[in-house]
Amino acid sequence: MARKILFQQAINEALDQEMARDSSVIVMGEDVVGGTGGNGEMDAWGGVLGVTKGLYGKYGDRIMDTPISESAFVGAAIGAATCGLRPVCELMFIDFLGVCFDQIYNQAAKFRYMFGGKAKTPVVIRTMIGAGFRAAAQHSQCLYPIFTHIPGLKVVIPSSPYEAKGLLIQAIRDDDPVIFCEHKALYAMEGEVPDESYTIPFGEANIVREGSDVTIVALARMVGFAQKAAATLAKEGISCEIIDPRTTSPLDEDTILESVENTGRLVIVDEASPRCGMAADIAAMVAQKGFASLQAPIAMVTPPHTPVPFSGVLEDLYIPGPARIEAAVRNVAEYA
Amino acid sequence: MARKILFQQAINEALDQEMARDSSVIVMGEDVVGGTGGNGEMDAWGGVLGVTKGLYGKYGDRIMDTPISESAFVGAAIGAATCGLRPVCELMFIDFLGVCFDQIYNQAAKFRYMFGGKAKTPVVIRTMIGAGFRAAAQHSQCLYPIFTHIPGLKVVIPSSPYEAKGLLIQAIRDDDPVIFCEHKALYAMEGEVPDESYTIPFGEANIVREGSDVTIVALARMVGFAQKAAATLAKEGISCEIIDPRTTSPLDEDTILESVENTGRLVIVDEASPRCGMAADIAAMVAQKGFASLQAPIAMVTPPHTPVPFSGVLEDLYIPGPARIEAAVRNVAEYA
Amino acid sequence: MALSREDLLEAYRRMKTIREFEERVHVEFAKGGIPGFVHLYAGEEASAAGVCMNLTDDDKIASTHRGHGHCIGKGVDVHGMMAEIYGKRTGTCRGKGGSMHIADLDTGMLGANGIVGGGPPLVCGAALAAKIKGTGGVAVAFFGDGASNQGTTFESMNLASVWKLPAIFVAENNGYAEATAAKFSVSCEDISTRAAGFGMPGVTVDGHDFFAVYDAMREAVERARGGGGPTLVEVKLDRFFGHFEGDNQNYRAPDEVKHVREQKDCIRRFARRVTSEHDIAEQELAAIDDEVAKLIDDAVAQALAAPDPLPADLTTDVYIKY
Amino acid sequence: MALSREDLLEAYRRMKTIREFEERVHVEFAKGGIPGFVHLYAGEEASAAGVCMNLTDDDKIASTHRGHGHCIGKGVDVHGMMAEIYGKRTGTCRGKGGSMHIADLDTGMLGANGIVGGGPPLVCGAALAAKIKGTGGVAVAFFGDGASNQGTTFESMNLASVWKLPAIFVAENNGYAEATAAKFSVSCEDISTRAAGFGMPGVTVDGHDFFAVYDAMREAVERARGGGGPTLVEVKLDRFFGHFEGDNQNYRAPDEVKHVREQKDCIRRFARRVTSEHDIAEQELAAIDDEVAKLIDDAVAQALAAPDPLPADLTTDVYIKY
Ligand SMILES: Cc1ncc(C[n+]2csc(CCOP(=O)(O)OP(=O)(O)O)c2C)c(N)n1
Ligand SMILES: Cc1ncc(C[n+]2csc(CCOP(=O)(O)OP(=O)(O)O)c2C)c(N)n1
Ligand SMILES: [Mg+2]
Ligand SMILES: [Mg+2]
Repeated sequence: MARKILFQQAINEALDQEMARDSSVIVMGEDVVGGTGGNGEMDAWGGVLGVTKGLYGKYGDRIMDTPISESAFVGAAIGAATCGLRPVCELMFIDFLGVCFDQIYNQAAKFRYMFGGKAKTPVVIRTMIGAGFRAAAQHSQCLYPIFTHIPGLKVVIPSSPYEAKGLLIQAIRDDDPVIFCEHKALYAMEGEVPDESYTIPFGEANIVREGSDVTIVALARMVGFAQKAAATLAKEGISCEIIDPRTTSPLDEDTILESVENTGRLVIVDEASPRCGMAADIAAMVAQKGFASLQAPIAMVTPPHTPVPFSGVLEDLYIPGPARIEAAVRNVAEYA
Repeated sequence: MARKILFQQAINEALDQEMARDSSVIVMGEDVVGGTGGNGEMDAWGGVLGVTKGLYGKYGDRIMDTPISESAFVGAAIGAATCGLRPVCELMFIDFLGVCFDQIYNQAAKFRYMFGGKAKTPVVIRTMIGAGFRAAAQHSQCLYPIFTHIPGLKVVIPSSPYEAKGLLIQAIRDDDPVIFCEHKALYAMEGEVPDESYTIPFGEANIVREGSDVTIVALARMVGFAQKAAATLAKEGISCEIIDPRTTSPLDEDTILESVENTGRLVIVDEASPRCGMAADIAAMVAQKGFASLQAPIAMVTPPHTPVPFSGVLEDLYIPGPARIEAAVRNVAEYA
Repeated sequence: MALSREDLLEAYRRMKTIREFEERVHVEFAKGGIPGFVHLYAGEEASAAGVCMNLTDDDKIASTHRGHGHCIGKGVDVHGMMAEIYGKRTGTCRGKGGSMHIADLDTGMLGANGIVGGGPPLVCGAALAAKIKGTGGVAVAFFGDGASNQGTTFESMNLASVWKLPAIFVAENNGYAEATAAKFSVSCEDISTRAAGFGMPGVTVDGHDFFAVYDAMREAVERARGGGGPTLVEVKLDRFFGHFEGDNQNYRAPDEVKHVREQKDCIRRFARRVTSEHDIAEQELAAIDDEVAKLIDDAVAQALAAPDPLPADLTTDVYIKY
Repeated sequence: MALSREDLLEAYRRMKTIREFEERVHVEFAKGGIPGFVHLYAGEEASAAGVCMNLTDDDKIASTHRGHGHCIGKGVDVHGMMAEIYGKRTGTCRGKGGSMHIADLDTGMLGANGIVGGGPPLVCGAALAAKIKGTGGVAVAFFGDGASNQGTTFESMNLASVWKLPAIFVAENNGYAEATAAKFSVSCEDISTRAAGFGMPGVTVDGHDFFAVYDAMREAVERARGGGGPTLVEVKLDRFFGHFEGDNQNYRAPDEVKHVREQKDCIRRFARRVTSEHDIAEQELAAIDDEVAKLIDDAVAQALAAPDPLPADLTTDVYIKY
């Protein structure tokens, strides 16, 4: 049965159902319980924004607080995964990858290859992405292009509560290392989510809106902005098809290429930094494989090549919004 | 006066001349001296491949061995840069960025922006890139797309002894943080290098070979491979223009776009992993800004989306070589 | 080098300024005027002041996410700080950094830091620069009990020791890292125990007592300036507010904060001692209180009235030249 | 739990196998047949054997760039190893990993590692898995004096301690990290001193003495299996070869290696002791020597004759499913 719940509840529910189903699933991270070692309540926080709240009461020691030692505990999750557990490890903000990145890209991502196919590392790293919280340069980044760059990792970026739950369950059951990116500005998004357990396969894009004039590819929070823009543009007579890849590695190239075949025009909207970013990655793929379909330059709508500013007026300019998407679509639609 | 020296001598000479010229230039890294604390010779190694050999004799304590604590000493180089020195810090292999990345992308890269323009961080991080040494998955990566992704960093990738010297001197004098990538397979390359000091500005591509049919963009070791391919293709009547961007951040977009305007065809050759990689970045830029010139799909010649294998037979297949470049060029040249 | 009357009044002024600043930010945050994540330093003032009273403008400090106190202790302008916290163009960082990134290189404040453990490596560099340039300066890394478990912190202590740097590591142990108790996350009783593993002296002091902090720091600074290498100073103290603004602190015992505020207020303790032992009159302190109150009022008023950054500011200050 | 005759012979066999393996790789490398970076373990055999003789197949180890000895100590097949070092399809990792990445999960060998300090976090995970699954297993992190300064190593010791994991940290202090002396890079006399900062027992033992290593490890393993948490065991030893093959070792005193080989050979010391104190005949050891020599000959011959990986292998084994 589907009911409306928040994105963050969808995450919680996915964890809950998988922990109930499979005793090898464990959860760890900074304050994912909260209160460990103190004189107050346990499960005091359930994650810095409350996403894992309540799991401690049900699963006790299978959800564990950690010291602030990301290399050690992310590495521990990875090591435990090679030894038969299915850890879901929280890296609070993706911005913190710099203090534990080696364990992810040199260890987890490469074990299977380096060891000639003998290792299996079913670890999930859940992490918050994105701007919009006035959290400034070190707590607002997207950075998933960096993980997408690395062979051996899978990268998942849900844009709705429905996808959050289905993709997270898939991530936990998946036998490869998965980076699961949760946009903090989506936590409060409400949407229909089945109460039973279900999975969404990786590498299958979602066609969020069908259209015939311009293809928009968008991820995470940008999907909603693209929808807003598309609604406005529809009134102007421009029909947009919106594709949400949902996973950037693997990437569903076919769905994007098919759409561009129909529309001939492509706008990619991404909140990550532009250089060697996700928008560039998709643009390059289409410029290689879908060139014959293209009737206009590919447009990329991204933030500028700057850190994320603190001040609200600047941050709002930094984040690609519906207005910039509309302008980009109009541009490519008019191109002849 | 120019004479022929090796790529690694060019690096050494650049360091030597800058240390002589400016007492605020210091060098640090693991075994950049070699022998510290021991019972044998000092300057025992001069870097793991001997690149910094001899500097200790001239500059004493201005070149320093470090413990294996990349976060601490890379961070120290960065901190010292904010306090008036010009450190050149060696991260032995770029593959090790995972144990010190935070200091680079969250600290050095963002200081100036976060601090409202008040900080200056003139640090250079020298690091070895690339495959070909049978050094396997953790000592053969390119990874510069990750640095290129980060606003606030500059990324330099020389392809010849001449460029190594001029770009390194520029990097040391530059007031922004610079990642200086040295392909280990180029160290033994010989080339003409002026003995006096000179700089090569960042963001100015080098047109390595002029041509009219197909533009090839290549970096580092791939420049030589592209030249080989171009020589073969010339005999077949295909005229290639080869562009070496030399710095990926800033990127000289104009030179690439102008070339594509003339040729209408673009092949990008890069040794980095393909997803969100440098080839994708350049392809996307041209698909946005040079679309009208393009007469064929953009071709990317890169390694597959896999870690670097150990076995020589596999590694040779992994690395993009002249044969694959030729095939890609023929393909786009024939496209109609 | 006993503290003069002026020094004591200055120490009081710094502590009081921190306290007023933080209490006021707390109030303003609750009103909704202040954006982002804000971590308050109230309760820990004796540490910032006790440390920084030993430093000059040539000395450097690196701070943490909980940085306001260190800034004020090191002499950063309060008006600029308040404007920064509001994201205004007149802020210390022109509105681009916010509470977690206030830096002021002129006063030797190398920056608050959003990354736990981000500061200690930078401090090694600042200390190295002082050593190489022969300035006689020292550099101080402030970090919390939580940060004491970060690899960067350990590495930095080792590096400072092997390079014999004029660096001082100040572990502010307030018992919690977010909602996790140090009793759990730090695997030894006193963080200062770890100094032995890095061949440096380590000491634990009562952070509610300005004088204890000051004295331990004086010794450490003297050692550093004299070429004796680094020291680890653990300061045990308590925070008056939650981890960040909005934290309900249910991981603390119900009466914990009340008890701390009543029994362990470093400023009241300081005031009692200097008025009884140091020939300082209560009125002198009261006068400072008034001045500080006005200063903070004024800082808030000016911050509120200040202009936002300009749209063009979005893309400046990324590089010096690109 | 005294060692039986069989145990002693087995310990000898493992040490001798490591020695022969490494001496032979040295010779073959010089001939040019072996690609890549190769770091030899010869001289340190008593550590691998002394540690691993306390472990079962259910226990896990994580190793370093200098991993051959740990592999053999833990029971990885020597033929597979040799083929791997030659990059052959019959290698332990089908030629994709090479010397620096040999792993064999079946025998509990979680991998050599090209990243200094890469192993300790993984060992925390292996120990956690044992703890959660209640297998009674332990996990051992081998790391060098150089790696003892890596943040990951410190963090892992703290994590293992706060989670009370059945983990053991074995610091193999051979005096050098590449060309840099531990005397410089490690800021305390004994690495085991650092244990106190992580609330765990720490001990330093003579790594030229198999029995010293074995006994210290036995205690640590018992503690870990009994729920008593982690231990730091520092093993002081010497390497017979350079950091990697091709190293001229000019950072060592001119006669250092000669002295070490003559005076500090752990295998000869072991042989002397077991033949004099343990009722083991020299011929028994000689018989093992012969077997081992044949084994290594055979491993090299087979490796040389083995096929290279197939071109299609380039793109397999990246993901289980993509
Ligand atoms: C690398 C990193 N990990 C986690 C965080 C999230 N975080 C911010 S403050 C904090 C707790 C810090 O505790 P402590 O060092 O004791 O300082 P305190 O807040 O008590 O002053 C955490 C976990 C972070 N900012 N950076
Ligand atoms: C993170 C990282 N930094 C540096 C290196 C280069 N490196 C490989 S081995 C080594 C020395 C290691 O010394 P130690 O830990 O003492 O081990 P040993 O070689 O003596 O066995 C170094 C610096 C690396 N592989 N990884
Ligand atoms: Mg704390
Ligand atoms: Mg060593």
